[in-house]
Amino acid sequence: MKITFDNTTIDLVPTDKSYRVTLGDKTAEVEILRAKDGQLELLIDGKRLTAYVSSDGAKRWVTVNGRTFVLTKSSGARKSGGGQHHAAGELTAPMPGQIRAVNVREGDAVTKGQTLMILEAMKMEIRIQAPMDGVVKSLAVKQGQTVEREQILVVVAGQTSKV
Amino acid sequence: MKITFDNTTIDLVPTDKSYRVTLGDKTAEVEILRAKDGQLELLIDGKRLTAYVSSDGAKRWVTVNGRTFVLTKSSGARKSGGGQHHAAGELTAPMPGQIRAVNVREGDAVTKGQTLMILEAMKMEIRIQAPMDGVVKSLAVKQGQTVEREQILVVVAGQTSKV
Amino acid sequence: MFNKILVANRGEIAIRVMRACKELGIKTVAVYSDADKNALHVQYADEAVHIGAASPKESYLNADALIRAALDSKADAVHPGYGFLSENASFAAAVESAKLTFIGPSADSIRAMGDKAESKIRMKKAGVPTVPGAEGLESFSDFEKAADEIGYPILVKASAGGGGKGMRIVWDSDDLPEEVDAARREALHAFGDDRLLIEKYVADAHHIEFQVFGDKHGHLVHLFERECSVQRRHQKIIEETPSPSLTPELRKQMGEAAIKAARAVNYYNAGTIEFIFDPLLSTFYFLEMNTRLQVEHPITEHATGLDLVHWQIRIAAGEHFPYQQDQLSQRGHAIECRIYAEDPANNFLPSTGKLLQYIEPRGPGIRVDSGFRAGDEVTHFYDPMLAKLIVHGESRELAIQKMQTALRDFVVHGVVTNIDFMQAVLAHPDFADGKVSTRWIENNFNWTPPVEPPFESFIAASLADIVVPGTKSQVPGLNESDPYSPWKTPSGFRN
Amino acid sequence: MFNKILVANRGEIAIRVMRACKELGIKTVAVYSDADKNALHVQYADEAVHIGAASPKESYLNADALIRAALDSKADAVHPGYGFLSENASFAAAVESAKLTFIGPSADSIRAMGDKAESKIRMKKAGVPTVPGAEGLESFSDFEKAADEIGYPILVKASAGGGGKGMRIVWDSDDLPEEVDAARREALHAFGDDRLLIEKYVADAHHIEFQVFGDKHGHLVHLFERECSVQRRHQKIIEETPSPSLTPELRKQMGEAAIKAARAVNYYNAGTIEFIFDPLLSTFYFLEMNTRLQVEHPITEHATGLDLVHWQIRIAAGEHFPYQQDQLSQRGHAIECRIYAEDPANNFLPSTGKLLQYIEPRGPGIRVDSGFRAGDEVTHFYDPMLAKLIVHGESRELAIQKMQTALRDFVVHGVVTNIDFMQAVLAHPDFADGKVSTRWIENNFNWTPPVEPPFESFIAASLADIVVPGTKSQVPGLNESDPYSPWKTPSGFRN
Repeated sequence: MKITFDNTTIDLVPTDKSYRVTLGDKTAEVEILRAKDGQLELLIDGKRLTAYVSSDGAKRWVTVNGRTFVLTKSSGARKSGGGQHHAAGELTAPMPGQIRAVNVREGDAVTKGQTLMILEAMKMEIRIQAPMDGVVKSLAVKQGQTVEREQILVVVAGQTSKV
Repeated sequence: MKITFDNTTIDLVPTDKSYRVTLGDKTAEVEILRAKDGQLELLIDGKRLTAYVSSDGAKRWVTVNGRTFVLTKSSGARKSGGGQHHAAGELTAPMPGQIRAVNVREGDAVTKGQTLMILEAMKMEIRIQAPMDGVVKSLAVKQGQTVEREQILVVVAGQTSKV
Repeated sequence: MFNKILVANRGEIAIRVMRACKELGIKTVAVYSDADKNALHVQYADEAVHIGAASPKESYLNADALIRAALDSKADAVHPGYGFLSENASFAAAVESAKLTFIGPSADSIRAMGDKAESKIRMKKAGVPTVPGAEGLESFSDFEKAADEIGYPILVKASAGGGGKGMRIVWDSDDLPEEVDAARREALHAFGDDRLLIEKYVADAHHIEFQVFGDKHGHLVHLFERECSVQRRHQKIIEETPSPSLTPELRKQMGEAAIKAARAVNYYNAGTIEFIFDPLLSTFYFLEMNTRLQVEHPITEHATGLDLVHWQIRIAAGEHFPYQQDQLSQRGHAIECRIYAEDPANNFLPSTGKLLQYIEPRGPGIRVDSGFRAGDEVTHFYDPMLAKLIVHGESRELAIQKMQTALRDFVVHGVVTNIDFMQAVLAHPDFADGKVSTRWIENNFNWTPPVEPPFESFIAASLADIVVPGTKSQVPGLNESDPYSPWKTPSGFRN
Repeated sequence: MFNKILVANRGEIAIRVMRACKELGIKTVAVYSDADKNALHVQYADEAVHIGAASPKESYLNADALIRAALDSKADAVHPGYGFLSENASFAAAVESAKLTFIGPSADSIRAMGDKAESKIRMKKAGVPTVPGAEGLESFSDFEKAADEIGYPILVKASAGGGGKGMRIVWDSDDLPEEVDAARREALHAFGDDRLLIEKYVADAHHIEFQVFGDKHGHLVHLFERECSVQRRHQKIIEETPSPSLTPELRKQMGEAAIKAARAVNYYNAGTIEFIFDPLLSTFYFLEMNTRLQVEHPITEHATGLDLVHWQIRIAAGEHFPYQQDQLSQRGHAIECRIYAEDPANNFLPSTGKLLQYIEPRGPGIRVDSGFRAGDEVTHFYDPMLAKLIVHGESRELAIQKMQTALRDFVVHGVVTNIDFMQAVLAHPDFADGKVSTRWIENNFNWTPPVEPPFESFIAASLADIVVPGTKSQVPGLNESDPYSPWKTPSGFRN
């Protein structure tokens, strides 16, 4: 069977007492020694590995050898979550918080790096900056408004689309 | 509803947002703040208590205020487990192990405290001693035999029944 | 001694203080906001009082609610922890007015040191070296003039501030207006006070602070230094003691200056004198005093063998601090890493979410102070510090190795953390050489997370998706893309 | 330094040793029996080798299998831990013959000290005070005669022994035959050697031992004492340092005697000289030497600031031990409680079962060395010690308070433990006064568990039966005696 994470497809073939796992030109024989409470004890080509795996929608948090990675499952019944797939120029809130200040109006010309608005979250001020030279196409929030993570704040149209 | 542990019956009456719990002449209003992973956060007459509860057949392991108790549920669908309900004179293995030595034969007269056999478990020798003066009524095991916890080893008949 | 202490804080420090109380046989009262109903610090207390909404202003910064909670629960003392109202002189005064004991210094000491401008003037008078700068600035032209006199780069700081909030480095006069405005807003929001001061910015400076400890009978000592130069966004992330920068002679001079500074404000209880240290010139300047327990106090506890929170409580109850300066010594080497829910690859922005897994490292010489457990929610309401990982070893080299091992054993899923980033800092030759200055991360450290996750991570993720947990692996029917969801099994009572 | 170390042990000590290896950058190999396939020490290692059946004789006592495992896995050294083959001279010799390094003393040192009779003769020669007794006894009449000469009560001990196994107190000549037979059998079974010796039994004796440490270049120091007088069935359950019984003068004398004893057998690596201490006369006698790491080594680590396992490894690799005697000192007070799966109300019989819940205490100054986690099975194959709970405080009084707090936070369900018993010992005035001798529990301490569980325990048990876990309480339909079994929910992957 095949499982895809982040455009990388893993092929699992059950063998006698283990799995043959293939990723591109890499192949390993993997035996599962134990699977409990989000922990997997694996024997990968005879070498022991403790892996920690958690699931959060399509996301998989995986810790191996002391390092943690987030993989996103892209096959299967589940839809991929909200994610980062926004059009260029759509600026979203990197975290939940409150809009402290809005420095631009719709139609304003802006330059790359210009602070468009300030989001306050966890007692810090975070600048929302223009990703390119362009024009403020739409403002989705106003000062004082509370926003969720990934909520669209402002759309900047690049200069090429400024006709 | 009523629940009985070890011959003690607890009466639970659901009230508005809590339970009225009665045991004999003691009554408490108990609110459950949280119940997760074998831990209960309770508000007992307004006082917080963290209790840890585990279930093992009819047994309940309960830790409150740093002390652990084992209660046995005696009502309900479950049968009470193996338990300690042996006739007087029935000597059982206090733990799993192996019989190292048997010092008596059936029919032998024995005196209280006499070592009848020696059980070896966890690298220790444990004496199985006569609980009273009497006669060895039956020997259930022999030397070298492996025994389970609570397995009957030997039955001693008291002198009064020696007719 | 006190019968009952209310801890006017949350998270790891509330638990740390309550542990000390339990050991001293003192009952504890927790306070909690709407967001913290099920928090670990609430569970850990003997009693808990709800004090308001999730927003700090309506709960942990609400002095009236805190004092009412203390009176209602018949506590006889209040421990403020760090942050929140811990350095608020009015709160300390209000606690004492309510006939409760404030476990910390006097309101006067807090007031004297809390205003960065006033404290600098006092320190100069007391003969403690201070950084060249200007206080009491009003109009924007005042700022401009003072900055030009001192010379760029300069530092704009909140007079009332601390912890990097409301602090900005200004490299060029063009940036001054925006940065002054931003600092003012942050200062107003964080401390309710928008006064600012400016200072010469010392490049490649080390941050070295001294712990001081005094009782109410005039006895005052220092408990040696902490080197806190590993910082991001002006906030410490790694602290250690002893400092690799100090000679015994410098340690002695700075310790004496620290005591002089504390004595100038009649200080008692635990406090910290922060110095800017210039390693090229071996000079040091008074930066500010933190009139409370410090986040990084555990490394001092390991180095000196003293329990600072025990002594805070005992001193507040009027006990004498029994050790003379020459009876105190440092032993071994201690390091603390602050484990934050933040994304180092994305400008250290805080990360929020539910802790899907949370496994702390264990072992000899490893201490973890934390207020979280698996299943808890990391919210945007409060500081994103998940835990303090503290290690103690015979030498600096062994302590670093122990920290590296401990970080490998720390598993956090559900929020992004700085654990991998910490590993990269600890493995850097500059850190090994003790050459890290406060702007080193910003200027000298180019960290990027690995582009391609290793094969093992894909193996684990894919197998986890098809294995029934708690059993040996079973091959599921083929062609089913998602045959079962082991992840969705409710985690129930253990059996 | 070594590349890879095989740890020829299991449980907490295997994990303790592997942690030290990881910190020193050394790969680790675990060994395991059939019963330990999923044990924590196996999970903790870089590699693991199956060595045989559950019975110790067929696995952890199987020298050939262990050495084969070390060679097959290309380890270059073997750490024996404590127990099992750690004091077996033939094993040490076989390890070295296989061109592997034995992390411990030389086989000759082990042999000289391993035989209790021979070692006593050596110690007498070296001028170390020993207990009056007799060795080399053969026939039963030899025993009878020697015992009559020494005078009852006497102690029958296995020559090859240690840890209380094969040891019997004989109060009266009538009991001598049965006790000698029992000791012989136990000795034969535990050590494969049934030789016995007898000794004068010192009443009200304290057990005080000194840690010694030497390198392969002839440098030998002591790391101060451990008081281990709280014993049941001749086995230590609480250890502490410093000893409340010793004056500085006695500490110096005993430390010098310990070094003399170790030097007499050309000792290197970690070892422990056990003394019997008579508090009335302030006299001490050499009892035996344990030629390995001791169970209770952590309290010495806290008191001295040294990591004994690190140094065992470094010394085995040929490093010099860098500290002179006058550079070593004790700081604070450390206590260890051995948490056993045993029933103090039933003659301390071991308790076996599955750990339904297992929650270790945490906090500053608390260390837990353990090899178990929730869900693990405690079997009858191995020692029933679940964990070592170690605390470190500024003073003895504070350390006791910390231990009491930590014990309250230790939750173990599924096996009966000695936790409540430990609390009772720690709360006893004799313990507070440092007056506990090795037979105190047997003679002076009458502990019974509470007859009636408290109301709260019934409340918790009954509510747990009717509540759906993970939710707020819901009242189930009445008259159902057991509406659902929350306990039977499988504990799956977290979500």
